[in-house]
Amino acid sequence: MTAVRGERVQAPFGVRALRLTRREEYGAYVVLSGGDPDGPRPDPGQFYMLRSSERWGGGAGERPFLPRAFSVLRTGGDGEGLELQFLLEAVGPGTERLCELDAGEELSVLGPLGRGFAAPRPGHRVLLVGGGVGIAPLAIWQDRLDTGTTVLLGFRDAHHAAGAALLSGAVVATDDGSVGDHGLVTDLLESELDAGGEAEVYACGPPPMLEVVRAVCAERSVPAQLALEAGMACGFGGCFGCVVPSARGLIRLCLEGPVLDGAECSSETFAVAGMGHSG
Amino acid sequence: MTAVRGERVQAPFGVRALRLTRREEYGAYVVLSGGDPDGPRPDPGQFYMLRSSERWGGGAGERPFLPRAFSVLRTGGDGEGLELQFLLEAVGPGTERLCELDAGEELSVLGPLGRGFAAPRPGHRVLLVGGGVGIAPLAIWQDRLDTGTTVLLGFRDAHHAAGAALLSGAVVATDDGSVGDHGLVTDLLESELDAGGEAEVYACGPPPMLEVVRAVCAERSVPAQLALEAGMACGFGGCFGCVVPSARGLIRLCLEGPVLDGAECSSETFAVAGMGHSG
Amino acid sequence: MNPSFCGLGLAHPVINASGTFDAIAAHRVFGDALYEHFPFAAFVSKTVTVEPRQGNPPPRLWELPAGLMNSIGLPNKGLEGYLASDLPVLAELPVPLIVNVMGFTREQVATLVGAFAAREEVAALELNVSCPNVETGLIMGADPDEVSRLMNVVRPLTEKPLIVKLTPNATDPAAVAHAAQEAGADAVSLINTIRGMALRPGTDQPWLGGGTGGVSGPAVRAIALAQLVAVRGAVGIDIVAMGGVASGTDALEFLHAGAGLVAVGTENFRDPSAGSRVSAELDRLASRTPFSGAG
Amino acid sequence: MNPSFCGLGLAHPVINASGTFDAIAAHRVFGDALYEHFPFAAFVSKTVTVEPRQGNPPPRLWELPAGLMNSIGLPNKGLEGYLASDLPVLAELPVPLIVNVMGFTREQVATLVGAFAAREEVAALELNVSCPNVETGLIMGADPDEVSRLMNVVRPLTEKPLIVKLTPNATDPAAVAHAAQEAGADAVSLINTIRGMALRPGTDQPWLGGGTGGVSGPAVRAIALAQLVAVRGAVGIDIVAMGGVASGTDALEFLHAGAGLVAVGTENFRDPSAGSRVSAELDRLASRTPFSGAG
Ligand SMILES: Cc1cc2nc3c(=O)[nH]c(=O)nc-3n(C[C@H](O)[C@H](O)[C@H](O)COP(=O)(O)OP(=O)(O)OC[C@H]3O[C@@H](n4cnc5c(N)ncnc54)[C@H](O)[C@@H]3O)c2cc1C
Ligand SMILES: Cc1cc2nc3c(=O)[nH]c(=O)nc-3n(C[C@H](O)[C@H](O)[C@H](O)COP(=O)(O)OP(=O)(O)OC[C@H]3O[C@@H](n4cnc5c(N)ncnc54)[C@H](O)[C@@H]3O)c2cc1C
Ligand SMILES: Cc1cc2nc3c(=O)[nH]c(=O)nc-3n(C[C@H](O)[C@H](O)[C@H](O)COP(=O)(O)O)c2cc1C
Ligand SMILES: Cc1cc2nc3c(=O)[nH]c(=O)nc-3n(C[C@H](O)[C@H](O)[C@H](O)COP(=O)(O)O)c2cc1C
Ligand code: FES
Ligand code: FES
Repeated sequence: MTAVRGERVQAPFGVRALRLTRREEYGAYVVLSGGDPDGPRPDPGQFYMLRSSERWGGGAGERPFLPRAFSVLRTGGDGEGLELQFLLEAVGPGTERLCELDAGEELSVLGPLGRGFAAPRPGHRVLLVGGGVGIAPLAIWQDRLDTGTTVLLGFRDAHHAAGAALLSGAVVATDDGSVGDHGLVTDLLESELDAGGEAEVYACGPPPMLEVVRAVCAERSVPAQLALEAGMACGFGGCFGCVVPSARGLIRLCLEGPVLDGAECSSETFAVAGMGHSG
Repeated sequence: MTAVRGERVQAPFGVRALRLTRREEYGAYVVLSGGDPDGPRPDPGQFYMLRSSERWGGGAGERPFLPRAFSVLRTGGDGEGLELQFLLEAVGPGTERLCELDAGEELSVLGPLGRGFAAPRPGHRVLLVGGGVGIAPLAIWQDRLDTGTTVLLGFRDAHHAAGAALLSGAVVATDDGSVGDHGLVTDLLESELDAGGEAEVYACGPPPMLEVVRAVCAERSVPAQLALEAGMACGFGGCFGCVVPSARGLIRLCLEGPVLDGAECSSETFAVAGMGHSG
Repeated sequence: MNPSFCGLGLAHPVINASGTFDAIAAHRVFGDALYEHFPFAAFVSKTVTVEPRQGNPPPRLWELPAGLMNSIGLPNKGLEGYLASDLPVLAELPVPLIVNVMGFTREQVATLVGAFAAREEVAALELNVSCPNVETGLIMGADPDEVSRLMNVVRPLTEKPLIVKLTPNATDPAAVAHAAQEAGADAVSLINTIRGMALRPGTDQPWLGGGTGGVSGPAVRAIALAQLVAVRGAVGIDIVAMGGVASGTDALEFLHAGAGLVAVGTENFRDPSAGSRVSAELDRLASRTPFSGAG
Repeated sequence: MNPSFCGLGLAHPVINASGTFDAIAAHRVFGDALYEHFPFAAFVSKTVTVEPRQGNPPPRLWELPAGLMNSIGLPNKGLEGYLASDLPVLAELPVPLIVNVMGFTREQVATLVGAFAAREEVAALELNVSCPNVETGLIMGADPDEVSRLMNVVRPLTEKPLIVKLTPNATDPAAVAHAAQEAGADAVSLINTIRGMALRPGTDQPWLGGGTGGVSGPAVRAIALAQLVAVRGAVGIDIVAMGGVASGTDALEFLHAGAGLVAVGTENFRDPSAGSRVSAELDRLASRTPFSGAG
């Protein structure tokens, strides 16, 4: 719990193999776990570029080709060396290939990459706000924080809401009302903030959700750290492909993010961030 | 055993699925078997274009992409509909992918294609001469023939010679002498032919072997039917890619072959035939 | 979708790319099922030249990542052979016939166009101009002036639709397309294959018997789309788009970019009925997406 | 293999392609391990222009079969910014520095070449001519005369090796290479990315913020090889070959075809240490195959 903005855990240079030890399903999501004996312990909010060591390609549209970015969900296995866990949702050829892997198969990984969450201001209540697969970096953050957290998670439906089990004490909202509150997680957030007390918000999810989180927090002068997504080719600043608009101009999200301060974002940021689903 | 040159068993139009029921290893070779309920019974010497239904691609050099040609090794399963068997050796990205498939997985197949072996002249002794993975079409031919056969097979070494178990009564030669005769299968052939009697030769194997078979038979006026290979993109006459020189000029091997009469071949034929290993 | 391409009244917007489907050979292999489930709304025949050609020496094929490189070298029976043996058979296909022709001089192209102008079995002509004019040394299809001069010679010879097939190996295919339109072309088609090469592994010698080859398949689709959009911006006439189409999604992208027809080439090699699949997928997509046609 | 490329005395023949590796960013991410295991025999920096550029609006990336399409749009700090912030850092790299520059007029290119001519940290210059000359409207690198005129202006400004980076979007890259050689270029490099496009799925709007993009990766390797062989036939000067190199086998093919150096681009995105792997594989292959060098 020592992350300070501006610092980062550096990655070993070059891709390394990660042997999968477990594959678990949580409703619509898959959790892949594997040993990373030579890797450093990542900061919460950092990510890895992943691909399968075998048959990365030959899927829909003759893809995937480039590695894909995934937040670290959780670390473990202090005894026998570092274990990394990732949370995946199959949305295209890359995630489909990764989701079909099983224990014993091998990933090629690069990371940890990017800059993760910064520690909360002392005395602030910590709110973790996640949407869909965006809950991933919140789990490791909850694990590492030595303060209590309020966890608000939004999902499409019950099948996806199964992912809520990955955090403890989560309050859930679903779009279809099948589990928890019928509505948006950002409505839950507004209520929580309006209940009073100094709070700090950590959020990850689809761009429209993050935009509401940003605006809601900005209105109330609540500090927010937002973990964004953008299409990435490399993850280490090499391609200049992952830029998003920020107060500092177009910045490479893989290098300056994926966690950005709400204050340096605007609605414009979220109009282009994301994997392109909604842009 | 009714094959007549010039006719062919026609293929259903379009690629169909073939669910694998078995995967067996014979030394260096893999035999894949699967049910083809909607396909016709192929002629010995005909071939199929195969690919995996999933993940055909993403191997070495970002290949394979096109389907690959394989002789039918043997048919079976009259009770519950047609079963097809193929014999494979992993030599590149396509065969590697196919060799890693297991029972339960699916092939996409087109066939039967090409023209197979013609019946032996009455009263002629039938010699089946195979080299390496080229033994495949000889097995189904031995199964279908109602005459006895003399089977001469050549292999690199003991690991490959395990394939000899796929035919009955095979006399084996290996390059390294580890199994059977130390030498070339074509030496065995010369001895057999010189032992006398009217013979008809059916051969399949690497181009240099086939060229010797052709020459040896031509010298002795022994009729020979040779099953050739060439790089193929389509297998049904669409691409004009698989041509080999013959007495009729450049002919599409997938359409006019893969079985050619020795008499229409020359050393030139075998200088370009094959998958390019030796060209 | 009821494509009005060049007034041919085609049943759907998917045809084959020249040289990637031999309907006569396929009939031998697949029998009458081919005619009953003919995958294309029109059939484009392989390039016909005035004289017979053997084509290039093998090897003629080299597989690429998501693509194919070929140096087939336009083997064909020549004009006379085509008229005598192929045309009568192709005339029996259940769809209109488009004949693709190529000449090494303008006179040769004129001979070919003149000969087919007289044949009512032929619905339209496609001019393959991806070869050098042996008189000027210029690739006909890479130079707008060459194309104008060619069209000036052949346009008067026929009222049948003339489709000029552009080469992608040019700095500015849109300028060539514009020249074709101005000189009276009814349509342009693109892309032909992109020049490529491979060496025999471990050597400095070319793999392909023809030295260089032409790249096709999904690997070239994004390049084809860029050229299609550039050409669409330069001409008002119909466009046949091709280059790596393997699915209805791919075909729809080309239609969205302004093509009137889409041709399937290399994908036929992976499945001879690919054309039917592509047009069925297109139908399904079109019923989902509002699509107003193009061209 | 001891490449004598332009007299730079490089340790091995593998460098990076411009714009595909940011050594300064990579040092932040990987720390000193980057310098200890630096993957390239020389470092080529991303294109520098006279004025600072933001680059194109996102999205800037589109994945292709075995390839990538980008519309990055040459973001950079401009000449002054580069000299002030980047050059001092890059000068500390364990390998020689090649600076890639681009101008929209000949004068701009001259400004850039002149500025770097004076800097001993810079071992060589690569001229990115894949952009239109705003004065003539012609893509500089697609026209032999444009390249001659450009070289006539900049050649006198420096004795450092000048490498002209050819565009593949030209009818005849070999003619452009020849013009570059005749006007005093020390080397040419090829290929830059091939023009491509993708539409936002289900729409008729471009996906990329820049409209069109450039295709790179294994999908273009066969096309690169054909252009390399054509260029090798037209010039005697050194060649840096690139386009889809992902392995020692790929690199060896380019060397066999006459390249003096090979650059790794897109493959860096799949693994930042790809350059080291390629050069190690090349070593192993070269010790197996008799190879006499080239160029
Ligand atoms: C820092 C970061 C952390 C992430 N963490 C997680 C995580 O923990 N768990 C998780 O599941 N996901 C995570 N993601 C998202 C994940 O990286 C994407 O879902 C994944 O890259 C999608 O790849 P794909 O091949 O499955 O889908 P793609 O096909 O790449 O589709 C993704 C979207 O891209 C667009 N697209 C379609 N075709 C193409 C094309 N040819 N080229 C480019 N774009 C195209 C479409 O809009 C599509 O909806 C994270 C992303 C980032 C940047
Ligand atoms: C009619 C027929 C019947 C056959 N029957 C059988 C059979 O029963 N069993 C069997 O195992 N095999 C059989 N084959 C051979 C089989 O089709 C080939 O082994 C297979 O196509 C190889 O594919 P690959 O991807 O594994 O290897 P490839 O990489 O395609 O390699 C094969 C050879 O092609 C060359 N090559 C390398 N790269 C390329 C490239 N990019 N493009 C093109 N060529 C390249 C090389 O010389 C290489 O050695 C048959 C072939 C034919 C034509
Ligand atoms: C094996 C092969 C043969 C071809 N022959 C011809 C031809 O004879 N005439 C022609 O105009 N185009 C020919 N082409 C080009 C195709 O018609 C088409 O323009 C190109 O392949 C791009 O489409 P695709 O990517 O769908 O294959 C040929 C292409 C291939 C792959
Ligand atoms: C993301 C990206 C950015 C690039 N930026 C530049 C650039 O700034 N200047 C340049 O001359 N070439 C640039 N290129 C082209 C590469 O240097 C190279 O010519 C091309 O990518 C082909 O090589 P590859 O297939 O190995 O990537 C860029 C390529 C990519 C993929
Ligand atoms: S993903 Fe390449 S610079 Fe960020
Ligand atoms: S493999 Fe295509 S014509 Fe024979």
